[in-house]
Amino acid sequence: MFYREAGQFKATYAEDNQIFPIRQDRIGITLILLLAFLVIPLSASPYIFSAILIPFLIFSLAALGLNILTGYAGQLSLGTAAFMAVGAFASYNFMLRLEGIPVLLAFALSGCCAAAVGIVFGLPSLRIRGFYLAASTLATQFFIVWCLTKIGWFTNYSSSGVITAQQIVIFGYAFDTPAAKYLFVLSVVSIMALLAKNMVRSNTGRSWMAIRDMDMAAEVIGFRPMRTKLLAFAVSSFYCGVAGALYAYAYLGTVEPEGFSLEMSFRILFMVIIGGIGSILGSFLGSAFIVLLPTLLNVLFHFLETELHVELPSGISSSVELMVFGALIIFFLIVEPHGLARLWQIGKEKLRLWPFPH
Amino acid sequence: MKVALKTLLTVAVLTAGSAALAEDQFIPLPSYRVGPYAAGGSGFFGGAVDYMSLVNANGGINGVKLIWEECETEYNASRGVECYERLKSKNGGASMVEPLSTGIAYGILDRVAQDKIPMTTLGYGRSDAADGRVFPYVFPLITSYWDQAAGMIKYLGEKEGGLAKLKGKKIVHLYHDSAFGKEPFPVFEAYAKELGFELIKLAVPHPGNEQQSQWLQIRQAKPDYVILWGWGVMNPTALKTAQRNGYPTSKILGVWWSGSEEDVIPAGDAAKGYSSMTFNTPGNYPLLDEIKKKVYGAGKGNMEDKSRIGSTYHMRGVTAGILWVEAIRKAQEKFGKGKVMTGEQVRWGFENLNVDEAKLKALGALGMLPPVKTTCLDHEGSGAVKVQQWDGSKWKSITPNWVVGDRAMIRKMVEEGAAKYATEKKITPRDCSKEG
Amino acid sequence: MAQRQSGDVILDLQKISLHFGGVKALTDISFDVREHEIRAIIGPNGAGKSSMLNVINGVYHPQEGTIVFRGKPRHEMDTYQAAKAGIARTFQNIALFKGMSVLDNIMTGRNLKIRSNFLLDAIYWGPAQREEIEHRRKVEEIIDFLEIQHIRKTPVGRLPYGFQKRVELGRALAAEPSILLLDEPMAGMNVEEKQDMCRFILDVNDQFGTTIVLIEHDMGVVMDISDRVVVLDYGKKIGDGTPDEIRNNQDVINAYLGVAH
Amino acid sequence: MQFFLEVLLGGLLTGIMYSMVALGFVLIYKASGVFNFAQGAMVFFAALTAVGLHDLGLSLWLAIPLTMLVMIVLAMAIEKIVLRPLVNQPEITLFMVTIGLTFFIEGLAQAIWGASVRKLEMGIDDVPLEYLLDTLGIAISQFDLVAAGIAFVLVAGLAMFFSKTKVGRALRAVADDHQAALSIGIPLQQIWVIVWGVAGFVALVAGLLWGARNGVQFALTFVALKALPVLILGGFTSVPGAIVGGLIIGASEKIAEVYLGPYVGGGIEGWFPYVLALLFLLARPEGLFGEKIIRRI
Repeated sequence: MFYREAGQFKATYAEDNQIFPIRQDRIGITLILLLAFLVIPLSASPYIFSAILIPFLIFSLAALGLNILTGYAGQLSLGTAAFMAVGAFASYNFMLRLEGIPVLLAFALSGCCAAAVGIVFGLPSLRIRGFYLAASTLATQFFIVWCLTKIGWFTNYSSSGVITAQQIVIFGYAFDTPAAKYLFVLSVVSIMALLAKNMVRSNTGRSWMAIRDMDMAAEVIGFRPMRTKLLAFAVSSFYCGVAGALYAYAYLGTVEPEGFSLEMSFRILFMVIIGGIGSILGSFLGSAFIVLLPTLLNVLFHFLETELHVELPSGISSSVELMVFGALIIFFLIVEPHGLARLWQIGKEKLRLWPFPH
Repeated sequence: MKVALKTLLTVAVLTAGSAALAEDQFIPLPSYRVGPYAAGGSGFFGGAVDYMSLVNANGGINGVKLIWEECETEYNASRGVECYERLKSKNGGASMVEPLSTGIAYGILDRVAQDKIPMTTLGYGRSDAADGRVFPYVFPLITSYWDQAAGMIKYLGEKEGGLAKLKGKKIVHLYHDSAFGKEPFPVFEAYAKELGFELIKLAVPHPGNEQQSQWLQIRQAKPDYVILWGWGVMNPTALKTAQRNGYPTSKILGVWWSGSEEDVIPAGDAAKGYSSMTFNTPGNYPLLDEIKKKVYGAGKGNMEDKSRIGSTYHMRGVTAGILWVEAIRKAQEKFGKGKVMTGEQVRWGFENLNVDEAKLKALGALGMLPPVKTTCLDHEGSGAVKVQQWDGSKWKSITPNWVVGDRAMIRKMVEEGAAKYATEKKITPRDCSKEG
Repeated sequence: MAQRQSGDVILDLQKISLHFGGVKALTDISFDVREHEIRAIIGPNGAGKSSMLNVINGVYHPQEGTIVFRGKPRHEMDTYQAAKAGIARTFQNIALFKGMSVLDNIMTGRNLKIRSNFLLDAIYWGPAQREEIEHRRKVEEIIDFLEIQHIRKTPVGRLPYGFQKRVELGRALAAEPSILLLDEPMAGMNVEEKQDMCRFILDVNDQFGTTIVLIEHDMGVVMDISDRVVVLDYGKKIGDGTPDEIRNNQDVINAYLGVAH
Repeated sequence: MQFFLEVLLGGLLTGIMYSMVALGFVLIYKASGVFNFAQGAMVFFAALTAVGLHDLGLSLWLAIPLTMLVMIVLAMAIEKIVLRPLVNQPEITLFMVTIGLTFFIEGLAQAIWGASVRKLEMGIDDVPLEYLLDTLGIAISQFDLVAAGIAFVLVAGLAMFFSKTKVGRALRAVADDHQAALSIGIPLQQIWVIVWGVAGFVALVAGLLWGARNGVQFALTFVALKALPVLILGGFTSVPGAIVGGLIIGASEKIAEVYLGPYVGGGIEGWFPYVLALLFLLARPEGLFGEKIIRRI
């Protein structure tokens, strides 16, 4: 009834090529942005900012990065956390060693470092495919963490092998409260999501999807597989690198190389798959799902114990949480193998017709 | 996005759900009871909970009861931060926090200072955080890695009949290849130079379930001692691999993360005669009997497996509980007996802790842990360690007295490290002469 | 079909041999293609027809032989160079990009004409958008030409077979090729669909002057629309000439036409 | 030379331990095209169940068949609940579902048996063979030799199973061509249960051997990480590949750690096998035993 596009005519190709061609979607996204930029900063608690929203946004960005590589360009990677580590440690060193470098420039440069590393480790993708490539990207994961642990220069010879992020200061304003950090992260993530959306809806994105769907045909049409794949690795790693920098600077503050573990790479991969392969929106949905689910389960179990007095022996509840988490992943994949984004899309199509299904 | 917001609201509502009870002293427990390190997490937090239950059973701290809430972190930094943020303002506010995880401790290092909640890191984390001027809210109580490393060398020296006898000896540092394993490098290097022994550093990649190559190298080098700086599965694997390569277990000395029952039991006979560092003297104490009687007797015990009461991790948890409670008690002495203390007040308590032998005796824990006396300058408060040996069924102390390394040297390193951190973070250290 | 005006030789294949390990796919094959003509390659299954196309646009690299393209001899083609030089093609088993819409699929065909790079694409507003719209216009012309306006936003995976073949032709046409290689464009189609496809092929040939190299099993179609036919059997050439000549070639009749097909 | 020999032999014996884990991956991938990430969790679950039953007072000879039964039930449950609804889904979805399975199995194992570390005594001493030590000065563990023997029997048994039994031949048919297998009347579901059951058996054997070595604990799940480079090298579908790949990875990572490690700070075993496998694949994308891939269009 309310979600109708009837009567909305596109007079130009520009209008037809919009990100959100349907008016209701445009209104929706505007409302969400208003909510995110104006309402939430004024109303949410520090807990919501620093424990929920900031990690949600940062992981969304990382998932977006991986989605570019895996979802759009079809190259399965298990080394996402390593690229995040490169971003985090690179920005630390830029800030440390280049006196007075603007934070955003440092982040951009660290993204470029991650992109360079991504290109190097993307080279095997030219000859190796599928799970072989995925397993090979583990080389990235282990090698980079090893390097960051072994080479003292990266951590400024800190005896603990950790780096402590400097303050985020832009034009003299220090982003040090949870709300300020949230706004900073939100701005970076929104802009980068927009840029990603632009890339995937133009020729760059088409080149990635062509390689993903049918690499031989793409080559015959004139896409160069090497350039296309490496570009996907570079852009993806750039996104992951910036996400890693944000992870260190706006979220944890102090990070150790081991923090960027294989487990984290897997979490990000879940986000992409659960959210929706090849979907920008899916990266956000997946991140919300994976970041929030354990917390929700934890709160729920605590609620069961304290309010409903369901006595579980200590340790059992943690194990059951883990089981429920696994079961839910399985459940979602069975219900909708194409992820939450597809569920959302189906829901919209239903809404379009509602209440007259024919 | 909408889904996310809805879920957010649900979390917010559920979190705000439990009413804040300001008459209880709240301690959040970001614990881990599943995953690769579950054995340590369940033992340590179990011990702390048991001790707090005992304190409550005995009427609390001057009448103030302790309450706590656990939150599963799975030893994961991101989840730990969420737990900390969720719990920190519950029930009238957290009075302190102890994550028992290096990653989480780093993740909340800045936050605790901002939230004015003291954090204890018993036997792990940044060694240089012992400098209370730069890290006012962090308390690596009893001993840090550096003090422990110094204690190890001291012990090995004594075993040889004096530190000077270490000259020309060969010592292998077999370490978990991570920030944790590299932490003692500066101490060992300094000692190697000073005492003239040869230090061979061998890295074991995480998780350490395969060490044939390292032990072949050890077999080749024939060192006088092997220092095992391990974690989790790396420990039993090291002991087993030592045995299969014919290296005598008696020459292996472990860090305290390599010295729990969980580390040696899987290795079976291969662990017999192996010794490790600890900051508890293994054995039975009146306090543990009291816990068994009053807590487990009332069906409130936290350990599922009762045989683990008094085990290394459990005792370490009880030790943590003692220090937490004493810090709160100390704070009450200054800020008002029978009142609930704020995080800031508890911080003062931690900084002016004085758990001497008389106190420990009164608690029924004399000898279980070294006396701890902290100051504004020294957040560690002790630096004393013991060496224990596994006899095939239990740990036995093999050093009658507490072992203390070269504290002056360590202190110098602590101050250097802290000063470097202060410059990087642009922190002005406190002036301790003005603290009261 | 009336004799069309054919031009100079644009592509000349000389003594091409191709083998995979011990399996010989093509043996010593030579034939040429003239500008503006419709050149058919026929032969029984496994005769090496698709391999021939793959050699022409550089998917396979022959072990022996020379390919003279626009007067320039080379040992092998390279896919990118071939595409750049204006060789476009369709595939026997449809090779569309399944996850993309019809519109996007055809847009990919224009990729070599798009000058924008990923940075401009990321910013979008400005040069990238202008280019996008300009090429969209061209693509819409092709969509009109192929009469697939109503499905332009549909993911190709959901389309029926006949339409998929048509979209694939559209993608090849979007490159504005000088030579179009069609690998069984009418396989699996019903009579009506075949008629449509024939019409499109002839129109392309007429309107744009595109040279067409075509593999087809339907003899009626081949004889009707092609100017010259080359016949392969077991990787060898057994006939070459106008449809009439081929019809009367005894070797071809023996090897191929003699068999009911 | 003697030291080199020691390193090499130690590496080869370790490699066999890797192969045991890799084998489980290969069996499932070969027959169902599923890259089963949960294999590590299955190793953990199987070993923990066997030891848990043993600790309850059952003899090991009773606990092991009982565990096998549990693994078969698990295989049936996985087929019915997880795999059947996902037939014909892309490989990556199936892969992800096995990651969900990993969490579930890990949680299940710990919910039933608790998180404590357990010891497993198989009655084989893990000490160097004195004869070799005395005569050649080479330390080779007796346990490792027994493990290698068990691995050999296991592989031989599997080979027999695949070539001599009807079910085994059916499995091979499925591996070669799903359609063909269906057309000769082999129910796919049944095949999947069998193959997951066999993989469960392999997981049990691997779990017992690794558990006897390092203790039965959560870290058993990590041995899967050691199996992945073996798979890259040997191929996901080749049983001999898993064995030879394991030997190569085991030997080369030890040699690299001992001879190369000291120059770069050590601890390179974590990534070296992956890089090695990667370089090998770059040179030969079809892997050790794979056929040359001809890209067709």
